[in-house]
Amino acid sequence: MSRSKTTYREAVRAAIREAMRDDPRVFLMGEDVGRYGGCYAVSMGLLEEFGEQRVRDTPLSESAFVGAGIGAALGGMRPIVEVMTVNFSLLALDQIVNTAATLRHMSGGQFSVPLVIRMATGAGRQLAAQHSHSLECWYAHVPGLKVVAPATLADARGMLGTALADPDPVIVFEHAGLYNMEGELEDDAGAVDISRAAVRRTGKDVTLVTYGGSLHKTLQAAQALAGEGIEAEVVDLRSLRPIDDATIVKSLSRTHRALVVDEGWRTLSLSAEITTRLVEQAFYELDAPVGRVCSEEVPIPYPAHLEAAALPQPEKIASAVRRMLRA
Amino acid sequence: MSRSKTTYREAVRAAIREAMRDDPRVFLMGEDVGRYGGCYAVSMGLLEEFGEQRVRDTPLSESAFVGAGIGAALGGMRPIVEVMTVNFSLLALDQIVNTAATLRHMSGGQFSVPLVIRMATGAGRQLAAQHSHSLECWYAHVPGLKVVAPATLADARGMLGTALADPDPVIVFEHAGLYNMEGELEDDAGAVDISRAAVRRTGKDVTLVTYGGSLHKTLQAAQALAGEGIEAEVVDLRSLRPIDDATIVKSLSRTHRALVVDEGWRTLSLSAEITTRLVEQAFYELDAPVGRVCSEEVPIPYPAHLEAAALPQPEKIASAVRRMLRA
Amino acid sequence: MTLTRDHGLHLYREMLRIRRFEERAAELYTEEKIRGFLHLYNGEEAVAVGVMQALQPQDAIVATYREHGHALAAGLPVNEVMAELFGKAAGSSGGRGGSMHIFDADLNFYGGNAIVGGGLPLAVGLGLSDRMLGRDRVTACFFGEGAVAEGEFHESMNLAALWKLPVLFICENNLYAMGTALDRSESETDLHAKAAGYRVASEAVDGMDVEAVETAAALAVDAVRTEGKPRFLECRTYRFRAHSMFDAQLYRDKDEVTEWKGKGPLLRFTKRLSEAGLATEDDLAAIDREVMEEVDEAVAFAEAAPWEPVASLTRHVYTDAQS
Amino acid sequence: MTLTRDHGLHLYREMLRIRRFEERAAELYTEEKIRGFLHLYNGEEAVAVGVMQALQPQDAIVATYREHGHALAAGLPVNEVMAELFGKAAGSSGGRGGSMHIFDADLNFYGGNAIVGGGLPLAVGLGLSDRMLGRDRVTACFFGEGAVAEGEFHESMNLAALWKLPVLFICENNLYAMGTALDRSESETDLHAKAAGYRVASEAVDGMDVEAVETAAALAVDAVRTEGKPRFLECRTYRFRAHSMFDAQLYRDKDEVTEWKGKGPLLRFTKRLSEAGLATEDDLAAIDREVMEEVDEAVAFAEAAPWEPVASLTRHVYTDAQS
Ligand SMILES: Cc1ncc(C[n+]2csc(CCOP(=O)(O)OP(=O)(O)O)c2C)c(N)n1
Ligand SMILES: Cc1ncc(C[n+]2csc(CCOP(=O)(O)OP(=O)(O)O)c2C)c(N)n1
Ligand SMILES: [Mg+2]
Ligand SMILES: [Mg+2]
Repeated sequence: MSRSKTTYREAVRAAIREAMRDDPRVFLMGEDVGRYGGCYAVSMGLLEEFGEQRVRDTPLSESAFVGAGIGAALGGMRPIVEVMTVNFSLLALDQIVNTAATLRHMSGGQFSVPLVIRMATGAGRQLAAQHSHSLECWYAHVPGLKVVAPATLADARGMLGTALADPDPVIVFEHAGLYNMEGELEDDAGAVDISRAAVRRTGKDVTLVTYGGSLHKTLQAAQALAGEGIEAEVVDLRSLRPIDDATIVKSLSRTHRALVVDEGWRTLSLSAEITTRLVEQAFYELDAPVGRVCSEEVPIPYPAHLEAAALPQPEKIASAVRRMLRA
Repeated sequence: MSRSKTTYREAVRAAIREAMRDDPRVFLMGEDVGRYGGCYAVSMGLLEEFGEQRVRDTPLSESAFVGAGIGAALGGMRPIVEVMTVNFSLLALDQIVNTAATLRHMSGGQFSVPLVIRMATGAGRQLAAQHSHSLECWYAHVPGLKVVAPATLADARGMLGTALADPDPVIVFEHAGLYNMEGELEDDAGAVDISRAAVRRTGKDVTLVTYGGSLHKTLQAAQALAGEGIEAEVVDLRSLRPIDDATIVKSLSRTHRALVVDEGWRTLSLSAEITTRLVEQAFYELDAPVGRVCSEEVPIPYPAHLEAAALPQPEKIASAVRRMLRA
Repeated sequence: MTLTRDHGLHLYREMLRIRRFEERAAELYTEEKIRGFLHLYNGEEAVAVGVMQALQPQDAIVATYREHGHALAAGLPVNEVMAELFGKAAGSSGGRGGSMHIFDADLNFYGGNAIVGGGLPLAVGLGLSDRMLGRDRVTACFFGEGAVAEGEFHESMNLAALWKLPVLFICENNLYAMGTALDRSESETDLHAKAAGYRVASEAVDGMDVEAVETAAALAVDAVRTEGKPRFLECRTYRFRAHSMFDAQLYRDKDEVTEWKGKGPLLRFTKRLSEAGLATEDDLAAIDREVMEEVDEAVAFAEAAPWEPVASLTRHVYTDAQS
Repeated sequence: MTLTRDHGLHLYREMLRIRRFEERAAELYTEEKIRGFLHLYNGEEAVAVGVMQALQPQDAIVATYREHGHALAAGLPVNEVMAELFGKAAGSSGGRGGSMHIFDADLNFYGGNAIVGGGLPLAVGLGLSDRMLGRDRVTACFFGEGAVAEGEFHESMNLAALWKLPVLFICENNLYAMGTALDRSESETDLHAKAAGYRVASEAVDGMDVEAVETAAALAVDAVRTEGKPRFLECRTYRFRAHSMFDAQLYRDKDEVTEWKGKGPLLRFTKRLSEAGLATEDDLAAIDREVMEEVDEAVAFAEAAPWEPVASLTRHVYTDAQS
C-alpha cells in the first residue's frame, strides 16, 4: 500500500470530503467554514467543491446553529457542525446537553440524533485565558454523548466517518496544536474504530495514559525515559466516552504503575476518572498510587514561559515517572 | 442559646435577608425571585421588604443577567444572582467560566468579581431528563470559582454570608430536595466557614464522603449499618472547590476504607476527584479500593421507580459498604 | 371562509378534549397519579387547535413543556398521552418523558421541551433539513412569550430568516412567564413587532378566537410553504390556571383571571356556534359526553398499563444499547 | 460645532498614535515579539477616538479583543499597552492577558474580552451598578457587527432597555466577522434598525469620519446620561488589515479594500484639516514624529521590561492568594 505525506489538518479535510462525497446527507456548517476556509484552515476548498448548500457559513450564533444541527439530524441529514473551539461551545452547551444528549431517552427511543460536532481544543499557542480551555472532561461526563479525541493522522482521517455512521451524537475534539503535525498516511486510509484505546508504545515499567494533544508530549517523555532504561507503555484513550477500561487495565496489569497525562485542569479532569477506574478495577495490581500530570489550576496565561509552565510538558511527565519509580 | 424550628428554605431566606439588611450593596436578582417569590419559594416576602430595586425579577435571559451580575459586582455591588436551577445555568456558562472565573487573572489582579450565584440542583422529584442535572462537578473543575454545597440548616443559613464576604465568585448549590427539610437552628446562627469539610457522624469502619442532597441518604445508610455493627464515618465536603483534602485523608487514615456518594453521573462526577485525591495522598492507608455510589449513566427518567433506581439511595450505599467490608 | 357545522363541531371537540383532559390531569395530580411538573393548557386551547387545522400531515411540530394541548390537537392518541403523564411504558414516550416530554415520531411531533426557548433552534434545523432535502414540509414551532427574551429566540429567528427556512414561529403570548408579566420581561411588549428586526413577516391574532387563529395560521402556513421563508404568529391568549401545580399566583389579580375566563375560547366558540345556528345545546352536550368518555378511557388505559421494569433502566441512552 | 486647531490636532494625534502603534505591532508579530492572536484596528481609528471624546473621566469602557485602539484612545499608557502585547509584567494586565485582554482599573477600562458578545452583559451590569448606586456614569460598550447575531446581544439590549440603564452600545460595523460578510450573517443588515425591537433609540454614523463619530457619540452619551436609558450607535467602518495575523482574506476583493482605504479616517481627516486651514503638512509631520517616538519608546520599554517569574504562575486566580 502506498503512503503519502500529509498533515493532521489535511487528514481531517480528507475525511470531511470523503464523507460528503459518499453521502449526500452529510453537510458542514459552522462559523467561517466556507469563505474563510475554517479558522484553522481545515475546510479550505470545500466550499468550492460542494457549494453553499453543503458548506454553510453560519452567523455567530453558537446555540442556534448547534441546535439547528440537532434538528437537521432529526430531519434526516447527517450534519457535521464545527464549533470553532471548545471555548465557544459553552454558548451551545444547553443544546448539546439538554437536547442532543437527552432526546433519544426522553422520547423513549423514538428519535436518534446522528450529529457530529467537531471542535478545536487545548492550549499552547499563547491565546490566553478565554481561548485555551480543555473541557473534554465536561463532555465525557454526559450520558447520551460519545466523545472522541483523534491524536494521530490515522485517527484524524478515520474517526469522522465512523462518527458520522453512529446514530448518536458524537463530539470530536481536535487539539489545535495538532493541525500542523506532519506524517505519512496510507492512501486508502479510511474509517477506524472509535471505541477502543490504542497502545502507542509498549513498555513494561509504567503505563502512561493520555489522549489528544498530550499524546505526543507523552511519547516524547517515554522516548527520554527509554534513554534512561525506563520502558514506558503509552496508551492513547482515543475514545473519552465511553472509556475503554479493558485496555488500560490490561496495560496496568503488566506494568503495575500508571500515570495519567491530561491537559485539563487537574481537579476533575479526565485524569481523575482514569485514576478512579484503575483503582476500582485493578487496585491490587497497583504497586504505587496512580500519578497524574495535568494543567495547573490557573486560567491559561498569555506569556510563553507562564503558559508552558501551566501545561503538561515532556520533562514534567518524565520526572513524574522517575519519581514514581524511585519511590 | 435558644433554638427555633425552621426549614432549609427559611434558612436560606434568612441568610439573604440578613445580608440585605446588613449591606446596602447586596441585592437579589433572577427569574421570578420577586413577585412569584422564587421558584422554590425561597425569596417569598423579600420583594415586599426590600423593594423592586433590590429584589429584581429578570427576563428569561440567563446569560445576560448572570453577566449583569458580574458587571454589577465589578461596579461595586454585591449581587446574589439566582439561577433557578443548574439545568438552566448551561445558558450562562460562558459568562461564568469565560468572564467571572477569568477576569481577575486576565486583568493581572486588577479586578475581583465578588459575585454569589445560587442555584438549585439535583434530581428526585420526577422532573425528568432536562430538569434533574447535578453538574456540581463541572463548576468544581474551574479555577477562579469557589463552589459550596450547603447540606444542613446551619450551612443553608451560614454559607451565604461568607460567600458574599468573599472577594471572588462563589457558586452555591442548593439541592432542591432539601428546601422542605425541617429542623432546629440557633436563633443567632450566622456566617460559617466555607472552606472546610465536616465530619457529620464519626465511625471507625469506613469513611463515607458526600455532599449536598446525598448527605442525608448517606446518614440514613450509616444509621442502618450501625444496626449491623458497622460504624461509618460520614464526611460532608461542604466546599466542592477547593476540596478540603486534609479532613477526608484524616478520616481515611483512621478507617482505611472509603466510599464516595455523589448524585452526579458516575463518570467524572466529583466522586472521581475524591477517589483520586485519596489515592494520591493516602494510598498506603487504603485497605480496599475506594468505592462509589453515584447516579447511573442515564438521563434521569420521569417515572418514580426508574428515577429512584437511577439515583444513589440509602440501601445502595449500605450494600456497597457491606460488600466493601466483606471483601 | 364560512364556518360549516361539521368543522365547527370539530373545532369544538378538539378544544373541549384538551380542556377535559387538562381538568382530569389536574385531579390526577392531586391523587398523585401524575407527578413532577404539570403545566396545563386551560384557556389556550384555541391556539393549538387553530394552528393544527392549518397543518398538513407531513408537517412537523415543536412544542414546549406545556404541550398536552399541542399533542392532542396534533392527533396523538389520548390514551398514550395520558399514559405518558402517568409514566407508563405505553405512554407516547414510553413513560420516560412525562408531561413535559411528549414525542411522537409517526406524527412528526418533536416534543416536549422543558428548556424555555430550547425548541427554536431545533425547529430551525428541521426546516433546514426540509430545505436541503427539497421536502414539502412546514415546521410549526410553539413557544411562550417568556422565551422571546432568550438569546435562542434571537439567534433562531435570524438564522431561519437568513437561510429562508420553512418555519412558522408561534408565540403563545399568555402575558406571563411563571410570575413575570410581559412588561417586566420585554422592553418592547408588542412582540410581533420584533419580527421586523429579522425581516420576518408577522401578525398578531386574538388567541382566544379559534377561527381567527385558524385563519391567521392558514395564511401564515401557506405563506411559509409557498415562499419558503419563516413567519411569526403571535397568539394573544391567557393561562387560566397556575403556571404549574406549585404556583400560588401572587403575581396576578383574581379579577384579571375572571375577566379572561369570560373571554375563554370554549365559551366564546359555544356562543358563536349557537348564534350561527350551527349547533344545539344537545350537540355540544353529546360531544362533551364523548370527550369525557375518551378521557375516562385514557385514564383507565393509563391506570391499567404496566410499568417499565427497572431492569431496563439504562435503555434509550444510546441507539445501539438494548433498544 | 466648529473644529478648532487644537482639537483637530488632538484628534489627529489620537488616531495616528493608534495607527502607528498597530503598524509596529504587526512588525513585532513578525519578529515573534508578540504572539498568540493579534487583531489590529487599522482603518477603524475614528470610532474609538470619536467616541472617547464624548466620555468623561468617570465613564466606563468595555471593549473587545480588537481593543488596542480603545485602550490608547481611553488614555492607557502606551508603554503599558505595548508591554502587555509582549506579555511583560509591566503590561496593562501584568502581561497575563496579552493583546486580547487589556485592562486598566484606574481608567475604568474593563477589557479586552475575546468572546464575541461576551462584553455586553458585563456592560449591562456596570450600568446596573451605576443605577443602583446613583452614580453619574455612562458605560460605553464596543462590539463588532458579528456580535449582533449572538444571543447575548439580544438579551443585553433588552435588559438594558427594560431596566433603563446608562449604557451606550457601540456597534463597530466593519462589514465582516472574520470572513463572514454582514449579509451572510444578518437577515436585517441595517443594524441600527434592530434597536427599535428593544425600544432603544439608535443612530448610524459614518465611522470613517472622526468628527461625525464625535458628534454622534456626544449626543448619544449625553442622552444616556440625562435620560438614564441605553442608546445604540452604529459606526460604519472597515478593517484595513486581515482579521488576525492568520487570515488569507479570501473572502473579500483587494479592490474593496483599496476603495475603503481611500476613505480612510486619517486620509480623510488630513484633508479636512488642511482644507480648513487648521494644520500644515509640517504640523502633521511633527505629530507623526512625536507619535513615532512614543511608540519607539513603548517598544523599548516593553523590550526592557522583565518577565514575571514562573514561580508566581498561580497568582491572580483568587484574590486572597499571594496577590
Ligand atoms: C431556560 C429556562 N429558564 C427557566 C426555566 C423555568 N421556567 C419554566 S417555564 C417558565 C416560564 C416560561 O414562560 P413562557 O415562555 O411565557 O411560557 P408559558 O409557561 O407562559 O406557557 C420558566 C421561567 C426553564 N424551564 N428554562
Ligand atoms: C463566541 C465566539 N465565537 C467565535 C469566536 C471567534 N471569533 C473571534 S473574532 C470573530 C469575528 C467577530 O466579528 P465582529 O464581531 O464583527 O468583530 P470584528 O472582528 O470585525 O472587529 C470570531 C468569529 C469568538 N471569539 N467568540
Ligand atoms: Mg407565557
Ligand atoms: Mg466585524
